Amino acid sequence: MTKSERADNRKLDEIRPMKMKVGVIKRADGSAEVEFGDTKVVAAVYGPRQIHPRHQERPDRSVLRCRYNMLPFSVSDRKRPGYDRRSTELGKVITESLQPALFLEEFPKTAIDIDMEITQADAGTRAAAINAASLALAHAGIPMRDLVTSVAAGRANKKLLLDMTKEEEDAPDAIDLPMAMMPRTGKVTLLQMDGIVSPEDIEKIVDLAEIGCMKIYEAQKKALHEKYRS
Amino acid sequence: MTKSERADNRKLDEIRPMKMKVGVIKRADGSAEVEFGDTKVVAAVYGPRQIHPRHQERPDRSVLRCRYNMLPFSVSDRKRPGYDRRSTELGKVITESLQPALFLEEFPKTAIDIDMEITQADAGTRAAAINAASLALAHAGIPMRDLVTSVAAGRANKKLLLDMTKEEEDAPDAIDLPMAMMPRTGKVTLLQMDGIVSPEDIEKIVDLAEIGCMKIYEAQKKALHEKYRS
Amino acid sequence: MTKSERADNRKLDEIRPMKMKVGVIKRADGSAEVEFGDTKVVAAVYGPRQIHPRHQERPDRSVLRCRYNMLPFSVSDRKRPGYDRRSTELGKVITESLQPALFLEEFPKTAIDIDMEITQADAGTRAAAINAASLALAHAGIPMRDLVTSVAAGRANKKLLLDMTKEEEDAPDAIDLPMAMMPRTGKVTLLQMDGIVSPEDIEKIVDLAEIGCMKIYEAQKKALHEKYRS
Amino acid sequence: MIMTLKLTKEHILENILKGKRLDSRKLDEYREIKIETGVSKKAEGSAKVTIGETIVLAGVKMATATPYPDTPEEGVMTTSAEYLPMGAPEFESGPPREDEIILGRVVDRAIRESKCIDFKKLCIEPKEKVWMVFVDILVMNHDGNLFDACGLAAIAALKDAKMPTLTDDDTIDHENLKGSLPIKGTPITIAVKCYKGKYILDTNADEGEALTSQIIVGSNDDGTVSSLQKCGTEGITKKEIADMLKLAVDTSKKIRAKHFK
Amino acid sequence: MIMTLKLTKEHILENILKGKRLDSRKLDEYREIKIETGVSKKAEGSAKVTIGETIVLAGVKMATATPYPDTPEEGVMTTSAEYLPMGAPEFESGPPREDEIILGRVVDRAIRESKCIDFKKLCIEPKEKVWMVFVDILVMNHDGNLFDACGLAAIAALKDAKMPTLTDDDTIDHENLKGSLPIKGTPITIAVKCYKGKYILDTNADEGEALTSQIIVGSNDDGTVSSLQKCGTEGITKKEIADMLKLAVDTSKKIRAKHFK
Amino acid sequence: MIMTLKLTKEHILENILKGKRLDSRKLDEYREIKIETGVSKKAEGSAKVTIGETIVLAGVKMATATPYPDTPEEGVMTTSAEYLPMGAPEFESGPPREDEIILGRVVDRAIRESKCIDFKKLCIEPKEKVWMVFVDILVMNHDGNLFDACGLAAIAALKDAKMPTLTDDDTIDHENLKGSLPIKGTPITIAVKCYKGKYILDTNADEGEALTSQIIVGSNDDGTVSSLQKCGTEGITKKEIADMLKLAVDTSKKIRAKHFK
Repeated sequence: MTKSERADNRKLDEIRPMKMKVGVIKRADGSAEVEFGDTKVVAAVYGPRQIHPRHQERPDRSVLRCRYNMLPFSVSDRKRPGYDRRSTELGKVITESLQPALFLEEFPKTAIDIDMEITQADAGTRAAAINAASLALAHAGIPMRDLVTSVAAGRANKKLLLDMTKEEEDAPDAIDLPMAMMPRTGKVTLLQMDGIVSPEDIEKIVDLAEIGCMKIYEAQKKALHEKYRS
Repeated sequence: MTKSERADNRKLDEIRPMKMKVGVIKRADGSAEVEFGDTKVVAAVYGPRQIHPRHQERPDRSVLRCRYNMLPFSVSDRKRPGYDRRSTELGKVITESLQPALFLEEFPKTAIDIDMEITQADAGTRAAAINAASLALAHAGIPMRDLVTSVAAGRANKKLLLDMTKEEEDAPDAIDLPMAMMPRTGKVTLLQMDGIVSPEDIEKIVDLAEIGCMKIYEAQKKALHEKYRS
Repeated sequence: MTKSERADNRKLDEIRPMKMKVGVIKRADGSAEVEFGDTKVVAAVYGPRQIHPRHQERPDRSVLRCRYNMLPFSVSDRKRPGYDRRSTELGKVITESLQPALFLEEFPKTAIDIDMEITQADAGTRAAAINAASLALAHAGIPMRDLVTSVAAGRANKKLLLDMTKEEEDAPDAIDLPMAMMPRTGKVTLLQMDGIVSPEDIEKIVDLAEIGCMKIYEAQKKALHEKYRS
Repeated sequence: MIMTLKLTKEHILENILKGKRLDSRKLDEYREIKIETGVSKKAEGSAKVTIGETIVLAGVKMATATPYPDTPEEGVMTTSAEYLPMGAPEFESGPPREDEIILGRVVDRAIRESKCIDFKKLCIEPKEKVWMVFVDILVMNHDGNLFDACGLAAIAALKDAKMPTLTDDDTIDHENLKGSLPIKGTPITIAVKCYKGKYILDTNADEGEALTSQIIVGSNDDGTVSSLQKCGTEGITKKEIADMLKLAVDTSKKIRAKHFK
Repeated sequence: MIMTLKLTKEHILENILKGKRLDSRKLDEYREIKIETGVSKKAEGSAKVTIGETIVLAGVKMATATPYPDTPEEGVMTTSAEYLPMGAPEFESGPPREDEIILGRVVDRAIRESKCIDFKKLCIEPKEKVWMVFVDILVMNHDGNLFDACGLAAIAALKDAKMPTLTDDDTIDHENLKGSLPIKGTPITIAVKCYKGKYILDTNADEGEALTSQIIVGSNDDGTVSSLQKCGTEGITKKEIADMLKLAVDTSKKIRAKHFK
Repeated sequence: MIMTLKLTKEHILENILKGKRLDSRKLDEYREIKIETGVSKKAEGSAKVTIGETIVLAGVKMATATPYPDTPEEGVMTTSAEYLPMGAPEFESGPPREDEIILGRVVDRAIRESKCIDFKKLCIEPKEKVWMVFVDILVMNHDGNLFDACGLAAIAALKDAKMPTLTDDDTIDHENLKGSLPIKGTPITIAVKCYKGKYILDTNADEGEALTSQIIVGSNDDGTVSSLQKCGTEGITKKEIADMLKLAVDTSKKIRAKHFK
């Protein structure tokens, strides 16, 4: 088997075809749509703005609130609308992945709200959501230390792979490691993993994910330039 | 078939036997019980009064809040207590049907609450509820431009009918058009319809409903006089 | 049959083996663990403390709030977490059983919160919970008129019994009467009963429960002394 | 109707110590009780109970259900009480409040524990299908003594109820009713309030605010008691318990004799 | 987009009386309507509708279910509309609000009452198993006229939908699709607003705040009407009803001709 | 126990930079760990874990359920963690909070992904009926390091559990237990906190407030890792990840050797 032998003919370290578009939701302060293969997400930012309910207000900083939501028809078996434990968890880890890039202390007593809607789900939805949210924050003009960029890497059928598809995730030996980072400093802001693997292989997969993040970083910057050129 | 041939021997433009009684709930500021055939409803008004939760308060007017609720045993298959989408919708359209008759701007920062409880349901519950609510508002001494009066008209078995029964509503060609109006000005304040019909027939059915409203208006005024005579 | 003939060889007026331990939850202001046979409960007190939500605040007294909760694995068929009607009722009657012993008017605008968790359930859980709560209140240093002490008495297989087991409660003629009292004044603060019985027998069962309460009172005082001796 | 002033409360209590009530009733005297049955045609059984200005509606509906595994040959009953928002200015719609839950559960136990319903006769097919009896009680106007009113409405509605039938394809025919529910006897719930050695029956809304200590007793035709519940934040003595029990049982007999022949 | 000043509202209304709109449209003139189908691969059918800056997504998913006892040989449909938090600063996630419920129910009735779906053909086995059609409509950007946008998105998604198949062991195969849903005709929902004798179509968000009285009309290919709903807190006359009905039916014909050949 | 002053936080952090802790432990030193099993007789399996003053209870209950369509021959497990109101002054009962959900899900994944449970052996009848394993974890006293405590309690309760049996008429007999759950190996969850190049294990409640950045590692008997989760609002470097992974795996080995022979 050659390196290029994945079901969709990608190389092992190749990301699915990406599309990124900034400024898709007019009412929002910032927004972006991101596609990775068959995964699609729209993210929109409101804020910094007054916070409701008021008891969530913090005197010394803005509160970042992220909603991750799958549309009912974004998956094969309809997803009942409303929060579930998975989306609550993802909202929290995505918040923590973006927060290191923001200067929340500059906007005390406010909220920054990010709504991420998965319109089509085929693996890698949390990474796509983070990339879209990061673009939406930049589009909203909210000051950032760096863009946050995210991708999953992992293993399937004994090969280490970047940006796995749903099919690859279903391999018997699959491991899936979604990661987010701020490319300028190399700081990792999201790291999760499922599946049995040696600590050494984790390091290799983290390296692979870092390569992916760098490519996505370029695509994000390009999408922002396109927005502002036009 | 002659005009009078309905299953219950009514004429096409005849309303089911009505009963209206004002002042049935002592704790309330105003109340009324209304029956149309086998449909029975009790309505009671509290207000203008302080509003809870406070964030619903409006600085320039009173907030009218209507609850439409079917008792669990008012229908053949027990209705689970609690709100459902239908009762939420009806609460809203009934609010909108009564509001044009009120001077809400005269009672800023207050609520006017109307509770309508269907104790027995056999078609025409929303019309009966509006008629009862209107009487309860008058009984509470809340100033009104006019009583609001309501009835459903429609079609069954190719005939245009006033105040249909559940049986008539189940005809294969049935259409049902509940309407409310303020008789003095002829302004329609509620209009809904289900079922396939030509625009021309809609106009005829609206005319029929208007005739019904006028009859009900007389009955409402009589019920109020009886209350205040006694 | 002799008096000692119960399935577990207890006498009719004998309480199951008791264990009481004060000070088991370090973060709480007061706590206790109580066992009656196979029934186990942990109670912990927080307060008097600021009350949330604030609208529950009373200007002239503290608000006593009791939560009675069975852990999911405390019963044979797993209990779904979350409130149900039974636990809501028990929270209320336990609150009313403890309140007469407290000087709530001395702590205006505060809450005293008691959390009772049933870790193993085999009849008599509400009595065990009251005994534990009472110890936890004393341990928290909250002033009390008296300890509240509780036990169930009842009837099974034509015999009047103290502190019935689950098995005894399932007898066809079973009646179960949980009671709580303040032993110093003899005032009864909780009284419930299920099962068909004559008023005369109720009086006998109440007498039996009173005997039980006196024994438990001694055990409670001993547990408190042990805590403070050590 | 409800005077919220503290004065009212003190006034009520002072009078009770003298054996008097503001509406000039005796301490153990009821307001007029009216029980109407068959008040809702869609219900299998229904009753409207008024005690003074208090109005309560109860309705019985039946459905089929799977029996509980531990009683595979018995039907089931569920009773609940709800305060309608119209019933008093302080009622608001929302999730069931503690008071409503206790009201429903006390009435439920009085009926259930009296064993007046033969649940075995509500079995359709063992382990598979039994009748489920829903008793819904609604407080339409609250002027006190809800325990008595709801208890009376529940048992009156159950006694009024007719059994629906099953069609050939096992759906329920609520129009075609046949025979009564299998009920024997008339359990009755009586709330007795106490205040410094005085026992008071049928308190109105103002009195109910002033007097919170009470026991609620469910008792039967033969004078036995089948449920008991103390409510309120004050302790009571054993003597008071015995006195109140007796008063409740005697009162239930009078009401039973007058309203359920 | 939304100017909340009172001035804006008055300015809008003054202009409408002169037959003018702030964006220089005629009173009955629509912004550009775009309908894209097949926008979500995982859905059985999907559509994205934009009217000006308003963006709405609808998706159809199918599942199997037990039929209702009174229609044992018919499939079922359920339609709901939701405001996504991204759609406007004032939207927040949480339990469905009145406006969302009414939006979903009005669109549902326009489709259901037109009888365009042959629910008999959605029966798999009488009494046992039928297809359940979920139509989920999401408001992604709210710049007014949600009734028209959601109605168009729902019917476009339904017409786009393909039937999933059942595997041998009765699970649903969402990959292996076969044939369209049994739909005939194209019911279309049009909201007509009125203000002092003027009738206005396709209001944007600012206009929608200023103009609340409206009727929403669901009408069909043959010019019949199958649903009607008045919204708003002002009364309207019979003549206005007739005029608005006619305007809605005519408008639906134009839209149908242009967007659903 | 929790000193909320900012001073405390700064004091803790300053000491950690010097390799010291306020309770004079080393940075990688644990408080005493105690694991008791069989603590609740009604549970199929149970464990109480104390780490210093932190107390956590876990219980295993089993029920029968229909398998998921995509794994028709496998049993299912569901794990959840809850903060009891008694556990800390800031805990309040109510809907599950983010922290509880993440706690439950991280522990669940550490066990599930290690594949230590042979879910195939929990099948009763393919497609029809399988065993469902509920693992409920309750925080009774919170003095930090809940991830380690809950992970230990969950796996200890699972290893303590006995299988209930099915009676002839297919109800579950919770008294008549037979054999252990099909579990191989002992996955262990370790949280490693980091602060400016220092790695800290087993933080107490005060330390946990001061130190939020951490990774939680689930690892197995053979030194492999099966779950990983970063928490906290600061970024970490690749080198830190590698160091913390190694520390977690080594620590899990020591705990496994000492407490699970």
